[in-house]
Amino acid sequence: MKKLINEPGDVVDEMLDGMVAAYPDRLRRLDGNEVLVRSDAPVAGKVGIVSGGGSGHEPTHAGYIGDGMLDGAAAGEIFTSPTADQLDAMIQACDAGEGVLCVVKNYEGDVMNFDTAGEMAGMEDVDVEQVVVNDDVAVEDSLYTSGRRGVCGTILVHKVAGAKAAEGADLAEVKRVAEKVIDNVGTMGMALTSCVTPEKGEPTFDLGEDEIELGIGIHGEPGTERTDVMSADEITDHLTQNVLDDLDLDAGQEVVTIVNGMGGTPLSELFVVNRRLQQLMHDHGLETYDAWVGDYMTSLDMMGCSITVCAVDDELKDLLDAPADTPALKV
Amino acid sequence: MKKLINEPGDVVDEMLDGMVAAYPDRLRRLDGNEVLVRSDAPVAGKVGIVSGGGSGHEPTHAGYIGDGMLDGAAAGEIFTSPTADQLDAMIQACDAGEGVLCVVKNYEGDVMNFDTAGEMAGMEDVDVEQVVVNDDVAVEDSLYTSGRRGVCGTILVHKVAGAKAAEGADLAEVKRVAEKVIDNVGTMGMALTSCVTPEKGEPTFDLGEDEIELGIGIHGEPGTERTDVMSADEITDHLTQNVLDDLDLDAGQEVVTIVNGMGGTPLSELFVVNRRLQQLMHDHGLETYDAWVGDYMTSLDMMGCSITVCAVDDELKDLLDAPADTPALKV
Amino acid sequence: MADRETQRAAVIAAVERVADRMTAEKTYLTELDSAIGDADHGANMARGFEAVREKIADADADADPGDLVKTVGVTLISEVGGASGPLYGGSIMSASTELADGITAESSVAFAEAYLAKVKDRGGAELGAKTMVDALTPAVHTYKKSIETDDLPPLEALAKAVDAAERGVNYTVPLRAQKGRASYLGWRSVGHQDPGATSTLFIMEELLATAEE
Amino acid sequence: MADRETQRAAVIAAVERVADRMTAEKTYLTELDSAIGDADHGANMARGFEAVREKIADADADADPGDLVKTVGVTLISEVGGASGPLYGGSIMSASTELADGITAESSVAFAEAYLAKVKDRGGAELGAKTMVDALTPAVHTYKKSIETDDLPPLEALAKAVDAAERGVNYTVPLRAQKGRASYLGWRSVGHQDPGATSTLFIMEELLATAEE
Ligand SMILES: Nc1ncnc2c1ncn2[C@@H]1O[C@H](COP(=O)(O)OP(=O)(O)O)[C@@H](O)[C@H]1O
Ligand SMILES: Nc1ncnc2c1ncn2[C@@H]1O[C@H](COP(=O)(O)OP(=O)(O)O)[C@@H](O)[C@H]1O
Ligand SMILES: [Mg+2]
Ligand SMILES: [Mg+2]
Ligand SMILES: [Mg+2]
Ligand SMILES: [Mg+2]
Repeated sequence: MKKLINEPGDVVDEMLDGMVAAYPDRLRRLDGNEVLVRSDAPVAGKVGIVSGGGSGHEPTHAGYIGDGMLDGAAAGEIFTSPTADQLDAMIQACDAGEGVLCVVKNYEGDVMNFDTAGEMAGMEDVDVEQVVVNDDVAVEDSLYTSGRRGVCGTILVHKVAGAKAAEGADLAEVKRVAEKVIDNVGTMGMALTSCVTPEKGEPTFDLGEDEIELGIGIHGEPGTERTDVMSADEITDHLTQNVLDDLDLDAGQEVVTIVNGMGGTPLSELFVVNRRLQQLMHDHGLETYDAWVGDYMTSLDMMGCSITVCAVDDELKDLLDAPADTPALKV
Repeated sequence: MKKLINEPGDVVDEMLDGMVAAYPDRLRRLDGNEVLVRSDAPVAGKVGIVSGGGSGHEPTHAGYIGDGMLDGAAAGEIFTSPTADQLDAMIQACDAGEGVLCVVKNYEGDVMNFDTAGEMAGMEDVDVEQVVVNDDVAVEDSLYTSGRRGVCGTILVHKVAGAKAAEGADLAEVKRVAEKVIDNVGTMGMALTSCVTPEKGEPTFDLGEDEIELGIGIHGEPGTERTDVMSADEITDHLTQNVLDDLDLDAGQEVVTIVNGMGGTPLSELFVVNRRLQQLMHDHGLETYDAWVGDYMTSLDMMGCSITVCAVDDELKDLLDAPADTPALKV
Repeated sequence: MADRETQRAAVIAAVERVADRMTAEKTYLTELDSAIGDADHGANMARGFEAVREKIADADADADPGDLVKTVGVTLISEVGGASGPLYGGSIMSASTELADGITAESSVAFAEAYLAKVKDRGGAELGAKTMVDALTPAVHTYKKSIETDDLPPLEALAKAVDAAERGVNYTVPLRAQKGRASYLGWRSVGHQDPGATSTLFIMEELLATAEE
Repeated sequence: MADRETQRAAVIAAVERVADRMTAEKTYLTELDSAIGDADHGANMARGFEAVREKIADADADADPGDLVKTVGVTLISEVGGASGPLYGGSIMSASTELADGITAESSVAFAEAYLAKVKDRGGAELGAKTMVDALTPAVHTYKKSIETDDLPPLEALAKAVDAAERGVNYTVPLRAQKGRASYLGWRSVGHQDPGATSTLFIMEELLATAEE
């Protein structure tokens, strides 16, 4: 393994310091915590929006801190959700008295730690609400699984909730629009290669030169299915079909799409995927209102992509178009 | 080799279509050419700023098309500069009568093709000027080499020239500020891994598990030196020292820095590098006016980074801070 | 059972042993987590127990044995994260109240039961979901029965519990996961051993070794 | 030399041969360019001459041989890009004027000299800079001397020129590059064969084979 790191155990700490060094006017690190918040947090009169989870998904989460999106982001160890006390510190630092919405991705670790943190902050009289994003259509959602994962659709939840909060809406309203996104978004991902975590230093799973994984999450976990290599168009067809089957949209529906890179994929390839994705949207009679292409929610150096489709109405369109000023996303 | 592509020979064509599909309101493809221009090109009353070169550096070049930066970008085959007739078509499409500045990176292919294109457009009465960016301090600049390469510093030239043109300055003024950046910027890069071009399908150079390349360019060419693996801090020290030796700045000088990813590097690692870089700026008595971290000028899927330092005065600071609205950079 | 000082020393010795073991098994646990998870269980457990080792070394000399156990839980909560942090840490913390009056055969049964209940409550996993619950449940059942029904001495009861946990670990191999990250793999999780069940067994083995000393 | 139709046929046959050869050597040329460049010379040359093959097949039946050669140059300019596009294409285009009155022994010498001059002018490389100039120069010198001084028949002169080009290619190996991407490597470029010199040799070999037919 070769990486641009010093000690594997120091990556998260040094990354956070490096982020603050890049955006000293925007970001502040909570003393003794692996938590970044807006430098002006808590913002008076505004509901706080916080997120967090394991590291290794950059620019998620802290890259989305700023006007119109997040107030704080907690960074766990690589692929390990942050501890409840860190989350609690973040929630308290982002509460200006209007309450805090926690955007949680549906992983047991994240959910359990956010639950505990919510209880802890609640004891300090912070009004805490939680939404759980579970947009990964690759995972069967049943009583007998831990449910669908939260993946790239989370970015849209951050954007919409952040915009609503910036308007001055109250916690219940902010939560309502966040849930509207969650109800209307689906994602599926694939990997050409495994990622390599700094601690393990080797690929999490072995893939042959002729194999790819479909239905991966964002933690380097193997996918739901291993198949032979396919062309970009075939992969796009497969992912998109699964997402559309799940969403079951009417013709004429407006959508926002995301082609998300897993970290090690050249941007040129993501555009090759987007080309096909937009042909498919057209063939299905869907209207692309906006098409995002880039690295939004990554898995370290994994090569691969995910495709997200979110049905949008006028309210969501307005909130997605509302200004945002963060290191990773500016609208 | 596994890539998200269809046929290796179709990557550039499909990538360009995929970009237009992502930004239909912003970008337009010139008929029958591998050239993207602003959808409203030529912009009346404004000097046109164009760039171009081989593909494989995304978001360079077309990602920087938009208000305050480029009017057009020509995409050659992967790592192969565009042909003169494509460059000519681009120059003509971006000329509103105020002339066009070509931002060329110092490679013989780019320079020769832009020269020819400039002559061709000149015959159609377009006022064409050229600046040649050569910020790569790893290459000795002498009569006996083809001179220093143009690498990531080019982005700053795009930004500054684009901002000046947006102000309504004339061609000579726009060229002057572009050259001011060129005179004040230095870059050096390194690779942990080689990139894999779609055509070749294998690493351009072989690097052992314990080796890295220093002084690489952005075309997957081997570097000037191969060494044992080093830590992120050691690599940062080495690259920065070479750049600073070249620039020879006075204490107190304000600078803009870039930690640029080569395409396959996780963003987390770039922030680890930025942490050290900002310590070094501080140790050298330099004042970081702005620190950029991200993938600006890549080499496909190569893992590695480059470090750019540019000395800035009030004029350059204003131009860097001026608004820009492009897919890859918004200010 | 033993006096307060012996109990304190036993907790400290157990912590040392478990920390050593987790650090030694870091690669192996991560290997198991690579196959059906996200390759961090070894790092999580080692980081957690190394922190516990330090915290306990600094602990107040007149802290009760039960307080020490609580410190173990609290430290794991704030150092581990992930799913295993709240499951191990939260459950140890909450079950530690059963040891308020010292560590006896009875109170250790109560602790074990409370711990199991908390893990199941937090994580929502039933038996056979291919989680740490599969190792923990037979171990706790066996321990309780050995002490309360068979009147075995704690050391023997613990040895039997370890044996039961080991069966539980093996039992996870052929199951399809229903909870945790492994559940995302669907049928592909079958044939792999659960990391959390395995680390549960390792901890119990070290408790037994401590008791034997 | 031969009549206009034979000349036309010869140009077309040469284009076919060169295109076949470039496509066959694509991997090899790219291999050479990987070592000291950016791994695209094979793709560039193959793409370029495949385009030339098509263009020439579509060419006007009454185009002069010299026009056909010009078409080769123009097509390379607009299809190859990189450094080799303007160097090969631009120089062929500009030198093609020497063939306006047909392809004769004399006009072929004039073409060769004009072509070499243009390559050197465009690229600014002197002898020994480890570029195509190193293969081209001895080949053109030898060809000119063989025809003008030794009065050899063009076929023999061409054979000697190919031989000279081959020495030039071998000569590039031990040199340090001063132009082209290989110059970025500094001393590390020593010991590698220049791709452009090599493709120059291949083209000449195919011209010779065409002439022999
Ligand atoms: N809902 C749950 N109930 C019980 N145990 C669980 C649950 N989810 C996960 N586990 C246990 O946690 C282990 C994984 O821990 P770890 O890898 O440290 O956390 P994460 O899954 O967050 O990466 C699994 O092997 C399993 O035994
Ligand atoms: N300045 C120059 N003068 C003469 N030949 C050159 C010059 N620069 C490059 N070449 C030739 O071009 C070859 C490389 O061509 P190619 O790989 O197609 O273009 P690029 O270098 O743009 O990738 C080199 O091997 C060399 O022979
Ligand atoms: Mg984890
Ligand atoms: Mg090239
Ligand atoms: Mg895990
Ligand atoms: Mg080349």
